Amino acid sequence: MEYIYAALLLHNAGKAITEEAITAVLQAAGIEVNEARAKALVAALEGVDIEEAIAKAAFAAPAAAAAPAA
Amino acid sequence: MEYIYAALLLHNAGKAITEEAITAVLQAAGIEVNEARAKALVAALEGVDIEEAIAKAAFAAPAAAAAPAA
Amino acid sequence: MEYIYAALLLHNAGKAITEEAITAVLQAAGIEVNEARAKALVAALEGVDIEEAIAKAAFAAPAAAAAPAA
Amino acid sequence: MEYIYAALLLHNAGKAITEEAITAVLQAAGIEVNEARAKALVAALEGVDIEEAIAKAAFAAPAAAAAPAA
Amino acid sequence: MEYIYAALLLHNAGKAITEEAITAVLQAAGIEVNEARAKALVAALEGVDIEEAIAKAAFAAPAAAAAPAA
Amino acid sequence: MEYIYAALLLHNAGKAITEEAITAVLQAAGIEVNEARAKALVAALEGVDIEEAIAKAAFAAPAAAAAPAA
Amino acid sequence: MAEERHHTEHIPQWKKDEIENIKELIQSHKVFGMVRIEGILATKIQKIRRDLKDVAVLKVSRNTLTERALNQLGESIPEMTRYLDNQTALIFTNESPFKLYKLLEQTKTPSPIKAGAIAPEDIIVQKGPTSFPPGPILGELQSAGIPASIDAGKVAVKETKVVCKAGEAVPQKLATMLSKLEIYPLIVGLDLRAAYDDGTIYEPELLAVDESKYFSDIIRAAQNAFNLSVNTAYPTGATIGTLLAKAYAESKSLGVNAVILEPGVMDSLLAKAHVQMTSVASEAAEKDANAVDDDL
Repeated sequence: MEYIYAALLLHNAGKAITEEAITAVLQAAGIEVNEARAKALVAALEGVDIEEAIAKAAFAAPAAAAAPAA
Repeated sequence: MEYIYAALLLHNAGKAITEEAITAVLQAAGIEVNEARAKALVAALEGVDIEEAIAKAAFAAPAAAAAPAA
Repeated sequence: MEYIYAALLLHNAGKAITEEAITAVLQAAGIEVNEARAKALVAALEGVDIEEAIAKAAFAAPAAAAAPAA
Repeated sequence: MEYIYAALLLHNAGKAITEEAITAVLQAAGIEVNEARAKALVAALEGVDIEEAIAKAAFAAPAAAAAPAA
Repeated sequence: MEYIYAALLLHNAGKAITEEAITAVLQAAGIEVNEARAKALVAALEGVDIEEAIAKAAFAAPAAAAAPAA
Repeated sequence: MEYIYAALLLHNAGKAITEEAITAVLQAAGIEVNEARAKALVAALEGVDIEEAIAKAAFAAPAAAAAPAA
Repeated sequence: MAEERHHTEHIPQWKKDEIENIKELIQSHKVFGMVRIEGILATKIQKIRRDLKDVAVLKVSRNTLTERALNQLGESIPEMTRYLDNQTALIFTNESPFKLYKLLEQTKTPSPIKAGAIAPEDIIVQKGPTSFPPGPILGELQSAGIPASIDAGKVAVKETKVVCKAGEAVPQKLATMLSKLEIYPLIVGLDLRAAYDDGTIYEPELLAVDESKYFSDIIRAAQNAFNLSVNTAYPTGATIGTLLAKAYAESKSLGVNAVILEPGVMDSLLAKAHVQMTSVASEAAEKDANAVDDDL
């Protein structure tokens, strides 16, 4: 999930999610970057509505808690 | 949420969540770091089982309590 | 609600909820303390499992109504 | 959560939520105050309509319970 | 409805719900007691599990709390 | 809940909800009265439209009925 | 070296130019790929070429020339010759190999399957009406194994059925009928067999990025962040509202459950008492209607 966290970090800060930016963030965290994964992430996110996913997460959180009780 | 994402990134990579590490990650993302926020995050996470805090749905307590009635 | 907030503040910090403690907290917030309310609060909480009382939905009725639809 | 309770207490009392006020309330409860956390809270509350946030609390519970039924 | 509240009061206090007890409570409130009604209520409640009836209602209360937020 | 029952009993009977009236009703039910709570009750009800609060509960009633069916 | 020079002297100038052109295209782009174009109509290739013109260059060349060009380049470029197929085109881009793959996937369109071709997946005919009026087609469908009948004056498929299993050859009759029903079981377009990017060769298994998985990963990551922030009471712009609501809800719950006689919870307490009373009253009324007031 580090790659996803890096992408969300950039998204949150209003930065473009590029291979270079992802690489820089992960390296700063002391993580060895796999180039192919970074490339794949950037390509995949082009077709993903991050805001929509985040909005879904906000709704889903409470549901997740209710579920085990059910 | 950038600070939280930075913390999760570090946690995921098995790195210690220190003020320095958080600062490094955020700066690599081109984010200007607010020292108090970084410090506060480290303080808030002290002694916290992050895996548990992640898994526990936030603020669904009432819902969870109501659910058994279902 | 300020008396209840004060009680939960103390509870969260692992402090005993006494009339004196409640009074101190409220006064620090610049609130004039009504002795009867403070006393009543402490009396009401006597023997109450606060964690449980917090978790138990007090106002999730619609949830109960929605649940049967599940 | 004690920082949050302190903020709500101050809000309820019609007081400004400042670092000093939060510190005073927490200290009155015998809590050692982390300056960074107080600062971070004040920063996070900037521009937030507390009344509105509280009003959502009532809604949140039922929504959470209703979700799994969907 | 006063009769029922009187019965609930007695139940809460762990007292038997008798015609005399109901009468005493209502009279203390300055209410003129209808003997037949008190008798009928006591008889009717003999077959009612008050705890259960209360528990059923417990989940409904929250709706009232949620409503003002609407 | 006995204090609330007593208050509603008085309200229903069209009587004023005073500390003395509450005390009288509770004592008639054999309940030992906590003076502070009686005072707090009266204070808390100041400015509260009991009819309105009850009317909101009426909405909740169907929920109560639905719950056991789940 | 001498031998090679000797060898190249035998090939005509246009071939030399073509080889140079390929080498130049490879060197002037970050990424190049091998694309299978077998069985794709020239018109379709032309259309794809036009559609991609802003992001990629498609070049159809002879395999022998491509092979020669690749072998003359350094790094691990010659290894790309492994992906030459019967009919292979080269594609050049400055986008990432993943983006290239996605672009090429998007050029794919459903096409009819020919008789004798192997079904890549189960071919299913869905139950429902067709556009055909009753006629000989009914019998043709039936003999092709498609359960057809007349319904409301039209030929209709009676039930959903797998008419050809994955891996089996499609019989002639069935292929004809599938075409008539406008069922196109094949997805045809440029197949990226491999992409070369900065010393690394990417194969389709790696390039096929599941966007829905990323979407759900993002939801999970956002959820984790949200939970962590709220559960540790570390306020952020996105969670401060929730934290306030949580604190308020907890306070209200405590107030109601512990019957704290505070103004903020009186409405709930009164409502709760009233509902309890109503509940007890209705049970009492079931036993004896005279036990409660008329208005209950």
